[in-house]
Amino acid sequence: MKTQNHTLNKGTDFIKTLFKKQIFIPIVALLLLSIFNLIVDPSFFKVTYGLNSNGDPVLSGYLMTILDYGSELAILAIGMTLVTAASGGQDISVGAAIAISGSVVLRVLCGTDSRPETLQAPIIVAFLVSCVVAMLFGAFNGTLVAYFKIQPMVATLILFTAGRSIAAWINNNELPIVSDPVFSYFGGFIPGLPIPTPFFIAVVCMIIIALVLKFTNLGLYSQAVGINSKSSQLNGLNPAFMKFISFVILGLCVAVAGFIKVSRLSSINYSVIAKDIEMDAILAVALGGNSLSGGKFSMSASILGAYVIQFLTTTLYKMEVQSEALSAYKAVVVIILVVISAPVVREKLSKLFKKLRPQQAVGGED
Amino acid sequence: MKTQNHTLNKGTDFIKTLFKKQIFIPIVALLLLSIFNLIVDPSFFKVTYGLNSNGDPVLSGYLMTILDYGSELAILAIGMTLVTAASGGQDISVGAAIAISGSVVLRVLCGTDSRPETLQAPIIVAFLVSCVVAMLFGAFNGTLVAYFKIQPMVATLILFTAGRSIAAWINNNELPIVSDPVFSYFGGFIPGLPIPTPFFIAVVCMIIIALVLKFTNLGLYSQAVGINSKSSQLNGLNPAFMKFISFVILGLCVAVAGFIKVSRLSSINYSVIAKDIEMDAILAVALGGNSLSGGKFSMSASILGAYVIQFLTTTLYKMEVQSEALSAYKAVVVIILVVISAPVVREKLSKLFKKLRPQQAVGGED
Amino acid sequence: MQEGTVLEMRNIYKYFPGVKALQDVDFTLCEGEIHALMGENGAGKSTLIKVLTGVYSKDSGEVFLKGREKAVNIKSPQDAQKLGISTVYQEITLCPNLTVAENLYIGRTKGIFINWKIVVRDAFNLLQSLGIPADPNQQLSSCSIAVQQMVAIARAVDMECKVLILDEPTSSLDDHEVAKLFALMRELKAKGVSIVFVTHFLEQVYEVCDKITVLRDGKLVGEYSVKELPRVQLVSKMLGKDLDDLSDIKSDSLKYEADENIPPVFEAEKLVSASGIKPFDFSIRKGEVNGFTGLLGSGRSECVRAIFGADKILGGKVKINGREVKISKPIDAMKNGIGYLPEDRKADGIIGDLSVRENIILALQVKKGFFKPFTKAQANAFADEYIKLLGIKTASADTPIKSLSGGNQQKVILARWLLTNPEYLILDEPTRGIDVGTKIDIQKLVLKLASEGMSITFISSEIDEMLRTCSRLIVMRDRKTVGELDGEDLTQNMIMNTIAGGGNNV
Amino acid sequence: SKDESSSGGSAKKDGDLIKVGIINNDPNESGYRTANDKDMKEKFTKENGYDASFAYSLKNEEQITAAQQFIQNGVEYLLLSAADTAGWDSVLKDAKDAGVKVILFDRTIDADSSLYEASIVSDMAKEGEMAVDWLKGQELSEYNIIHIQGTMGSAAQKGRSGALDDTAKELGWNIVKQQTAEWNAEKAQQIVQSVIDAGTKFNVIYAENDDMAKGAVAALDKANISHGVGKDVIIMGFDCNKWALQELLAKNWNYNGQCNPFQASYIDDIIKKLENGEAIAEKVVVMDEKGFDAETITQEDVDKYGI
Ligand SMILES: Nc1ncnc2c1ncn2[C@@H]1O[C@H](COP(=O)(O)OP(=O)(O)OP(=O)(O)O)[C@@H](O)[C@H]1O
Ligand SMILES: Nc1ncnc2c1ncn2[C@@H]1O[C@H](COP(=O)(O)OP(=O)(O)OP(=O)(O)O)[C@@H](O)[C@H]1O
Ligand SMILES: [Mg+2]
Ligand SMILES: [Mg+2]
Repeated sequence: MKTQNHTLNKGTDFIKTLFKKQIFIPIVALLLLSIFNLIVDPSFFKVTYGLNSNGDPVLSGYLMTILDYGSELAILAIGMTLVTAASGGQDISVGAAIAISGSVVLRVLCGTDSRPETLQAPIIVAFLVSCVVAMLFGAFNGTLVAYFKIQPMVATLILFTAGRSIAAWINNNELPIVSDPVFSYFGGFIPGLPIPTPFFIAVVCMIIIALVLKFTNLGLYSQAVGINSKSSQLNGLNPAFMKFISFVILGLCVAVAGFIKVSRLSSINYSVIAKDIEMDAILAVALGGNSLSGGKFSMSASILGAYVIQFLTTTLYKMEVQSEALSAYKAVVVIILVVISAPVVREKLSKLFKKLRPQQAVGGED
Repeated sequence: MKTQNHTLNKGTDFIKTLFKKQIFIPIVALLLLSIFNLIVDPSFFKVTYGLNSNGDPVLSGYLMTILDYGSELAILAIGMTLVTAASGGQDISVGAAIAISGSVVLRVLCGTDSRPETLQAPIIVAFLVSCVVAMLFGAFNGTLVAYFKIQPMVATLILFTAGRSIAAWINNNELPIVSDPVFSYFGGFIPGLPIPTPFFIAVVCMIIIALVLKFTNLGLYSQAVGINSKSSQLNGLNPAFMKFISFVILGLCVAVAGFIKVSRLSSINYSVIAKDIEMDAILAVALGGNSLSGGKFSMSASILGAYVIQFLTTTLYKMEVQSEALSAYKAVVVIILVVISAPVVREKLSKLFKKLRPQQAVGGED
Repeated sequence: MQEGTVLEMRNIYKYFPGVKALQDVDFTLCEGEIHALMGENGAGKSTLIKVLTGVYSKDSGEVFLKGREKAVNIKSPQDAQKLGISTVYQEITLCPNLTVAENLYIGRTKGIFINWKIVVRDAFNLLQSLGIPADPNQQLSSCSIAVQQMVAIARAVDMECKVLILDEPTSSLDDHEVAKLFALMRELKAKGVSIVFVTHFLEQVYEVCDKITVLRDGKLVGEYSVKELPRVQLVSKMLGKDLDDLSDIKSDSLKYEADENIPPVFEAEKLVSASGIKPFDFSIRKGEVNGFTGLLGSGRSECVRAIFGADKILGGKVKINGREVKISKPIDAMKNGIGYLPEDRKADGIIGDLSVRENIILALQVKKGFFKPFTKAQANAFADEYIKLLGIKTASADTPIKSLSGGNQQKVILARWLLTNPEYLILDEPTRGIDVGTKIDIQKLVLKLASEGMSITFISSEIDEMLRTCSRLIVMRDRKTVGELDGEDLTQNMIMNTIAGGGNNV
Repeated sequence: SKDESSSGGSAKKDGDLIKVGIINNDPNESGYRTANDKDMKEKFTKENGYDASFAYSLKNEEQITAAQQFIQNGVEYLLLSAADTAGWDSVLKDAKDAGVKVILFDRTIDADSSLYEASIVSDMAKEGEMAVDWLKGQELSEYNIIHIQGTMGSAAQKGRSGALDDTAKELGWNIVKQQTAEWNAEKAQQIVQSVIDAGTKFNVIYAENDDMAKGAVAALDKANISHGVGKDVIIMGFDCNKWALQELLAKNWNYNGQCNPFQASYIDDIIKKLENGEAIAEKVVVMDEKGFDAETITQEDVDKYGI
């Protein structure tokens, strides 16, 4: 009896824990979207193997598109989650900051000539310079938030509005185009590898953040600061510094995302590159079940949230939704997902589940 | 000795209290902007009296422009302050909601004909209908926030993205134009009155909200709910309902602002009407020294904040700021103002002030 | 600095707007001693500690530490920690959304790299060794206040420190826990750790402390050796006046004679709430003072929350004055003349940013209704009346309640409910963190109100206090009522027996 | 068309309907775009022999994604009004590989011209020149111009601003204010209001679209400044919205430049030719565009050219 109960409870417990876990939310969202697509058109899930215009093998299909285009968002979601946790607010300047760091990459690669024959600097140098620049801008936001105690949305507004002008200024308002094929690998495919490179980059970022969260106090500290900055100060933390550093880390994420973005087109358009991406990044954090007012977070839920958003976008494209309403549809679906996963509703669901198996549940408490 | 000290203390106290009062922030901002304008070009403050094209007397000049164009913002700031206080978040859909309610006004006035000779309904009816519609949309946002516990920025995102399409749909994508001159009074001048009507409307709104705050517990309740929703529930309040109602009130403010906006041009452009006004409204609340994470608020500071923002906008237009950078400049100035008025800096200032008059300060406490 | 001194604070001044919290205060702590810091609510004890640990910057004065020539400048709690000063602050300063283990180690793990497995294991051992009934992986907010307090203490004592500061650590602990804490303190003392101990419980001072420093109104009254300062004198030093004898306040208080034929003011049958409490019956008559007693976590608070409708009610019947009513949320209870002072003052009681005045009138205002706000004059009158009545120390009625001292915040919340003049008042740990003088005042007040016909449920972790005020006690264990004691049975022994399960009054 | 997404290739399925994928900007963006979209929707119907799918976005990336989708779905023609000039190379190459023919409308892109069959565009610079020539023809004693620009960097803004900038420099016209209102009437109103408040003299308002002209006029009306034919201030607008042409007819405004949104028939012609195997004479087709003067405009013009 005991042992039998045990295994039963394991299942019950697992689902119970899942109900409580944050990652439940994006998982349910993903399931719902998948089911929807399965019903409407199962070919959504078909992945085909073929050769691209250069004769290299590539995987293609909607799923690949999601992994590909969702990657920048996933990378941004990492930083945005930390900023949200520590500062209790969001950075609305990430789109503009991507424009800046992308512009820096092109500037370093192209030098003063906007359409150079050869690269003026190694790609890695360009990337590193853009990292430094993006982190400096992150530090600027972070200083306003952490040391001047300005609310994040207001503080980052400055870069949000000024960023794209700065990006244009970096390249003298010109539109540099990089012709080096290697540069385009980062936003496309590395010859021989059939998986889109942005996804690789995103995976690398995820591994790094996972290691950082596992082996350092970053996660704990930023949550503590976000939950109660006063008490965490009394406990010997430095809340201002934690907030500051979270913006710097977001800066790094921005640099990576910006690098992918410019590599995709080998060029840049200052006014539209990564437009509205801040909204998607914030949504990813929210869809991950994280409170936008800071505190506890789940990084994996945020990242999954980012891919769910891309999944949704791709689905909507595929559905040929009355397109002017696309973003409205997107918002509606996100809201529905968030409602379904709202604590109130989740509790109800969890109770319902309990009721369905009253015996086991009671037995489990013995 | 005592009496002498007394008068001195009064001054000291007054300034001390001012330092602590929230309204200090927008007042300082206003002073700084005024000083700047005085130095650059004192004619900024010139108000002239003249006759307009209909031969009616009007006052004109930059100051009038500020009172005129700042009014929608001031009206919105009223609702936004309440929403911020009660829910600890902001409604980012006000611009889109203005498009909707403006569209409703025109729809009622014009009927199915987009360019009618005569009005199809009295203006007051159109206004009331738009109030109802805007409050319904407010209630929609409020329900998501209060009862489904979705974070305000995410919840209002839905209307933010869908609103302008809804607005266009209300008028079958047509652009109605009202030719009745009376309708344009609300966004212009009432014949005989030299002060812009929007300012009158704003003043009426301010009086109403002042009365409401005085003769009901709206202020106390929404602050209590915003500060500590758990303990206010134990004191018999209904936090969810307070949040809900604050969104409905914001809906009403949106209707009034939308009415003025469509009256200004006697027409509407769905995609640009009241564009980015949500940002300005949020800034007004922040500039009023209110915490964007809810709780205590000062309505007068918010309203003054709204006019300060318009002051700034007008100043920038006047300065012929490199036009694409206008909003960036605006953000920079707002940030500077907020930094100057940040608690950290304010404390420093207040300490400095104390040091300058150490005798009186100590004496004053005897 | 003298030989054997670990810490010395000299001529400390600290002003808050409108409050002179500390004026010319000296404090000396010697090696291996337990030093009590005593004073009324708002005397400046917590402020002195916060100045010492760098939470507040002092306006003037100097702090010396052993082994340092010059005065040290402690700018932040981190600095203090680094200098070997470990602190448990009065308001629990842990993060409710983090787990117990995380709370135990946050801010004090060395280096940037950590291994969570080891941390959890260490946490488990630490909790075990101190006998704290909590799981390292449990979320802190799901622990009762007492456990939270124990966790905070565990965290502080686990640090390698030379000076340990405990600001009212025992305010929500019961005797058992207190005994454990004292054993621990003695152990540390033997190791040479110096301890600063703030409390309002005189017995505790005489039990463990070596020296006492008394503050009054932000000024130093003096430093005394425990042996040389009898209780009565200590109290008079704290209050600045003599206090009538504490004992026997019950016997000479008036007794309201309830008519047995009138139905109880409040009666609950098989009441059960979503918090997990077992269905219970309960009733209280007009003018009666009764109480719930039991160990920590026995469900006392949950019972009264159910009565007030603060938790979701799942079943049961409620009668007020014999008439059946439905109480599903606090406002229903309030409308039926019930008042409830919650135990967790910070989370459930105060509305931090609002002024003292607004906090006082809030409940009455809500009862009165949305469209009938009090005028400024009325609100001021109410606030002033109760500030005076309870001796609330505040710069003005406009001061935000969060800047009051802990005890004074408690008084404000008490004032809030007294103001509503309820027929039935529930007080969950109303004297927590309240100084001796006021505590007696509150007990007297309770009895006086009862004699005027108010029914009161009084919950306290101090059995003494319960015995003094209550005429009937309901004993709880494991979220069940397990007994009821009244009349002759109301003795310390009997209660302890029943709590422990030996009682026969089930 | 949804269920064919897996079929690939360019095989015809729906009888002899020609499968086209149309990628456009958001029709809510402006009256111009609304008219343009309406025109496309009216032309590319089943009755006219087309099976059309539409996708809208103001974002290049989303447009590119949509293009990839259309290619996957096996359209025969891809009609494209790009949000952005750059970034189209690879997707157009893919289109070429898949045998999809690309026709650009309204906007050109920065890609090799072998990647598309034709490009149907407005010549914004020419529109600007026509307007500025008309202004020159007014022979005012002095020119004090308020220049209200569209969103900076857009083709329309560049073309229309360029012409005015050049001529102003050349002839010494005085531009008293040059600022972007981002196609927004309210902003235009504030810009003009600010000039009025400053007391600066002006006699021409050159607004780069009708909405902004309307905002400018609202500010003038408020301040008792007459405008229109024979009045104090000349009002110039672009796009030929019906209501704007009516203002012209009423002589409240002076000039309106057309920006022809009706590209569908041009595209239709080209597709017909391609289907018949004919060659396209010119890769870049510039549409005819007019400018209207308040003195000469007629009701027929309003009905015919108003959008
Ligand atoms: N942050 C603050 N702002 C303003 N006044 C303060 C602040 N903190 C404390 N005070 C005031 O300083 C005085 C001393 O408070 P403190 O907290 O030190 O008292 P305490 O002796 O610890 O009292 P208790 O026994 O109630 O905890 C009180 O009058 C209190 O109102
Ligand atoms: N929100 C909650 N979530 C989970 N468990 C809770 C919650 N609140 C209380 N509990 C648990 O319920 C039990 C009873 O708590 P309750 O506060 O009623 O005890 P108590 O007798 O009042 O003790 P105390 O002296 O600590 O106040 C405790 O074990 C506590 O951990
Ligand atoms: Mg204290
Ligand atoms: Mg309790």
